[in-house]
Amino acid sequence: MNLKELKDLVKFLDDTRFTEVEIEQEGIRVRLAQDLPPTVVAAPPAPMAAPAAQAASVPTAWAVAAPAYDVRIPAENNGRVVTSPIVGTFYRSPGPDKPAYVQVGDTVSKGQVVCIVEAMKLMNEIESDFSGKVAAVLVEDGQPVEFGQPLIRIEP
Amino acid sequence: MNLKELKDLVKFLDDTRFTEVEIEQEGIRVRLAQDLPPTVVAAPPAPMAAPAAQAASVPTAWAVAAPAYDVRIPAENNGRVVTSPIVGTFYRSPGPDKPAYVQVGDTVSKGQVVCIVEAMKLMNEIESDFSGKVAAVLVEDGQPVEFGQPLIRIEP
Amino acid sequence: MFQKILIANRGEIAIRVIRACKELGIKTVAICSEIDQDALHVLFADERVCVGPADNALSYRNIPNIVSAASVTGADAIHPGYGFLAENPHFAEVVESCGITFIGPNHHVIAQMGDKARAKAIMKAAGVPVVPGSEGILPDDDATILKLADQVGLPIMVKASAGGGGRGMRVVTDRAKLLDAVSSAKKEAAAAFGNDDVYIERFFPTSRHVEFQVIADTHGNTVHLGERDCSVQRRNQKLIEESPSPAVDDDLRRRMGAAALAACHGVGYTNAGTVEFLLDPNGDFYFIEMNTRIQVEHPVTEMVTGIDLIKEQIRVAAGEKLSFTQEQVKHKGHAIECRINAEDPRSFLPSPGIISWYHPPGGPGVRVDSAAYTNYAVPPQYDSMVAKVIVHGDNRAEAIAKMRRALEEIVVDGIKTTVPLHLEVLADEVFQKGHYSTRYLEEFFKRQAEKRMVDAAVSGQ
Amino acid sequence: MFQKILIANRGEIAIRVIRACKELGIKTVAICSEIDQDALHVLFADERVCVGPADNALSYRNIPNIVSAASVTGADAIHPGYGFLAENPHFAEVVESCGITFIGPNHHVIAQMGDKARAKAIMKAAGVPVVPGSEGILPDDDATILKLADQVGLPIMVKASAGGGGRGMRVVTDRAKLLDAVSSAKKEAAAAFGNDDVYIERFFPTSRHVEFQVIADTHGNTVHLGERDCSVQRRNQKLIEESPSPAVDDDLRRRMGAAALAACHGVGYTNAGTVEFLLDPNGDFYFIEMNTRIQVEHPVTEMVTGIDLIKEQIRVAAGEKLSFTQEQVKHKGHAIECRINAEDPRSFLPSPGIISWYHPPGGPGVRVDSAAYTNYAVPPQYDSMVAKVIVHGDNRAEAIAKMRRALEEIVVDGIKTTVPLHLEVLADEVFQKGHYSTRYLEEFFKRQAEKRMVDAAVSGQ
Repeated sequence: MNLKELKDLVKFLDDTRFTEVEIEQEGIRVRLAQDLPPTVVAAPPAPMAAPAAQAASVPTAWAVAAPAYDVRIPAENNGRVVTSPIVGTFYRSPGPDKPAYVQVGDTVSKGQVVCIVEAMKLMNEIESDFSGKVAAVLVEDGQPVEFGQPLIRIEP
Repeated sequence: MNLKELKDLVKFLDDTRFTEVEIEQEGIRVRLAQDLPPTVVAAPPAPMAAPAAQAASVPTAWAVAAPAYDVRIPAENNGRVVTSPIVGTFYRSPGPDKPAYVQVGDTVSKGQVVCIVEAMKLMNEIESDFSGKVAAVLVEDGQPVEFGQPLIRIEP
Repeated sequence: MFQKILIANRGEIAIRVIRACKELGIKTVAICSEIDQDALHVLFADERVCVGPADNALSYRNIPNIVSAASVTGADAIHPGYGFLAENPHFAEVVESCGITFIGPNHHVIAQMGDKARAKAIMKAAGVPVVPGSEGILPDDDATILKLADQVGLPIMVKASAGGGGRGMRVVTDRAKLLDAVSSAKKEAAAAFGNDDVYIERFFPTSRHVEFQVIADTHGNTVHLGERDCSVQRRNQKLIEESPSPAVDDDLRRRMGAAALAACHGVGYTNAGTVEFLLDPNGDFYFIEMNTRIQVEHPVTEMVTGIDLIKEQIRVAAGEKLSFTQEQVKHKGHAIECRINAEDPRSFLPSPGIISWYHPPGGPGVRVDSAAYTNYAVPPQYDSMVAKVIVHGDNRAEAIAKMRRALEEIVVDGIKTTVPLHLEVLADEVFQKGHYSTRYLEEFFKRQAEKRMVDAAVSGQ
Repeated sequence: MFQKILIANRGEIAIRVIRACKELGIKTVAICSEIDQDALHVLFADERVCVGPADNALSYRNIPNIVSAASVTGADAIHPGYGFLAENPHFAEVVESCGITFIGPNHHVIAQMGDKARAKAIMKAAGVPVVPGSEGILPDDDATILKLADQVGLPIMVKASAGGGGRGMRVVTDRAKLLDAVSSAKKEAAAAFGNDDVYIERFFPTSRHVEFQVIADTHGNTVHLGERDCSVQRRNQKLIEESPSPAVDDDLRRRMGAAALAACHGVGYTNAGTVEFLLDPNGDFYFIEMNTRIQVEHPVTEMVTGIDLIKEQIRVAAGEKLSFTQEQVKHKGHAIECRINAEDPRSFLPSPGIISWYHPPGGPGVRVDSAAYTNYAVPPQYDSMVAKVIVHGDNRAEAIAKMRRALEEIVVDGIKTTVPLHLEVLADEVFQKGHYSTRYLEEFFKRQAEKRMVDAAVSGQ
């Protein structure tokens, strides 16, 4: 057993709960012992939230070049927001001289078409996933939208 | 197992939780023991002390290439250690057949020559900055020393 | 020239294209999946469009969303990078049909080269040597099979037509065992793919993978930029690439280069591509396949020729003539690329996670193409490559020395990478001598395991 | 060849030398001050020796400790880098007297070129054009002064012999005002330096700083590697360097190169060095001084010639012949270097501190020489340069575009740097046209201030 192997062994054992190890082999005897702390039962989970948050940030020099489409809203509100399932152009009405599908204050039911996203010449009708009242239209008529972009906010 | 390997092993074990190690091989028996601070059972895990400490250090890939002369001791002990004011070769005595300036246990007074550091063929006598008893000679005779390297420890 | 290019990719190749566009004064649109919003290609682009969730089938391979993203951002060209949709003829066709330029060859060419049997037939017709084989599936007639086998010559590989992943494959070194091998391969193929068609090809146990970089404009000019040796592979995944190949001399380069150009002419190729050859120890070479896109290892060619392949791709896609002739392509020195993957260097298990400290190597002759940064979370969903380190030296020995010092400098803390494996290979005498085939890595691991056993035995004495 | 080299320096140049040594298989010894123990050059070297406290006079300029460090570590050569002891003839002499090779010219040559008056005389004798002047201090005789002035030609600069920092200096554009200027300069010089000796030289208000890289072996071979234009300076501190110079054509390059070689021969030069010229708008050039060491901006020459100057320095110091002839030096493309300093980009006040996030740019044609890393604390005691970004393009326009995208990528968070200033200069039309003198930066700031005033006035309407 050479030094490297010995270290490997120690490292390996260090992660186990063994407190004493003895090895005897062809002229070499190795004994290892450790005092392990009693297992803490009631210990709270390690508070890893802070580093995770920090890890998500980027250097200021890059953060300046913010993407054009960064209009995401906090996740907790997603449940009441109709988002775009595709990339395309947002329209509030089925045609230029047609009335908008919905206005702020309108009551909508789940499955009702609330807007259109045009992609590759196809008009895709977007249905509301929720029933409720239209609280806000988050994109201007004729603007491009990306996947997952919030379009319309519905209040219960 | 030579001295370098042994030091390596000690350093390595110091970072593990093993409190006792015994190695016996071809006429050499090594036993290492350390008292680890008793683990505090009820205390919650230290919240993020580790990453802060990690941030001040250098990446592991570089830290492996440790400098040859890394024998520094904690700053709080510096007050009682005679350090080398120059770069050169450490000698305990003024000449090969001469007795050492000091031995462990000797009493020295401030200003007394305790060793020599040879640099560019010049023998530079190193005086103690403290009065007290020689507790340890930290460098082997004939070894190179760098600026600020601890040479001799003096106890009051 | 284009005003705005959408890059239908992620990672280092998206960044590579963005860099070229920035230097050409072209605006860029990045696409991303929902989990890639902090990816470096997104941060470096002028605009970004999220095209789907993490699953690449729904995002980076989502043709309608990607084409729509190009439309709504007003991009006039799409660069596909490599992987994902780069060799999808349908994608290229849809892009062109929307009036957007696809930066790559015509979709017919992509389709032809994507069908391996058709590609082989086209190459044979163009006079390019192909791996000898049965040219089609084997009949049910034993006598004909043996006759075909005699034409192909031993050793022979029996392959399932619908095959993949080694199933339905048999290596035959003894003529007497051929018919048994064929029937067992057919059984395995039927079970695995529901199709028992098999064909035979000559098997080359110790060949090299040598590929030629080509580029052609739409004015009839086609040029090759010399070869890359990509024999250091693990299960067909290239790990180290270099140019020139230690096995190719000027005469062989001239002959292989001529074959690569013949391949391009045979299929009416435009834009950048790679003609892959199998090079046997006798110096005979055979067409394997053509990659109709830019490749991961294109930087080694850029380093030895001084030509920016991405910019040239963009220029010829815009209708410009090639900016150089075959005679103007000059090779200088030696370049090596090491792929740094987020993998355990022993088990090759993926090691995604947060890179807690990233520090690329620097100094003269070192190039790093990477999408990594400190605190970047390598997602488990995509390719494990986190960086390409490319070096250029006056000769192969200097390039190896430079790569070793570069990989001693690199820091990718927090995840496991293939850096330690690269350092071991670069220190290996067999690699240093350049005497390797595509089986090199397998043999290297065997030698290492033996060495460890000997070391253990010696230290145990 | 040497077995072990001690690098008597810190920062990026120490790392540059360590990289060259690693690639040549030479062991390295780093020196450091007490505050530099976590500096990158220390981490990258094989051994390190602390040579003194933070104060560089007691550490990086501590000749006995540095030579002793070489002795105790068994180094057989010392590379001085630039700055610190690089041009200290006494250091070179002590090193050689200890049987250690000094990687640089002979200490006599260093001493001769360090004495500006003596250097000028040697150059004149060697047939190298020097700035016309009084060749020595002015006499007390008005008629002789006027006669000398007529020989030199207007405009004239009166300079204190013991001078520095602009004191005892006067620019004279009108012959009638010369004698007054001389007497007031003498008074100022006497007050400032206790020595009223003054001399006169032709004054060039809008000249360029163009320097030639030279290298000579100990076998009589001397070669120049073309020029670098270093006119973009702030108070004699170079900020941007490029090669070739926008103001030098082939004919001028041939003539200036010949002068640079004559300068080397005149002084018996060996190893790498730089001959600095003042180039006036008429295309006349004059020797300013010779730097007897490697320079900060050497990478731009390496990028256009493909020659590794540090390795070549080491080889010729070891007694080898130059690995190339004058004819073999080929220039390709265009290279630019930007010095990234830890300084406020407006006030130029130093900005030491911890770099909380470091990310160098990458991709093709980009080289970074730096000692910075994430969490590195830039000490206030030393030079403020934290990185050199060097790019290579096919031509000047491509090189500028590449530098702009590289500097958009670089991250040096936590301290202020000159990156924003570089980006403004690179976007400036005057710089882009290459029409600049050593007064460029001063004029640039003036133009910027004016522009801000106009903008303010317009927006205030």
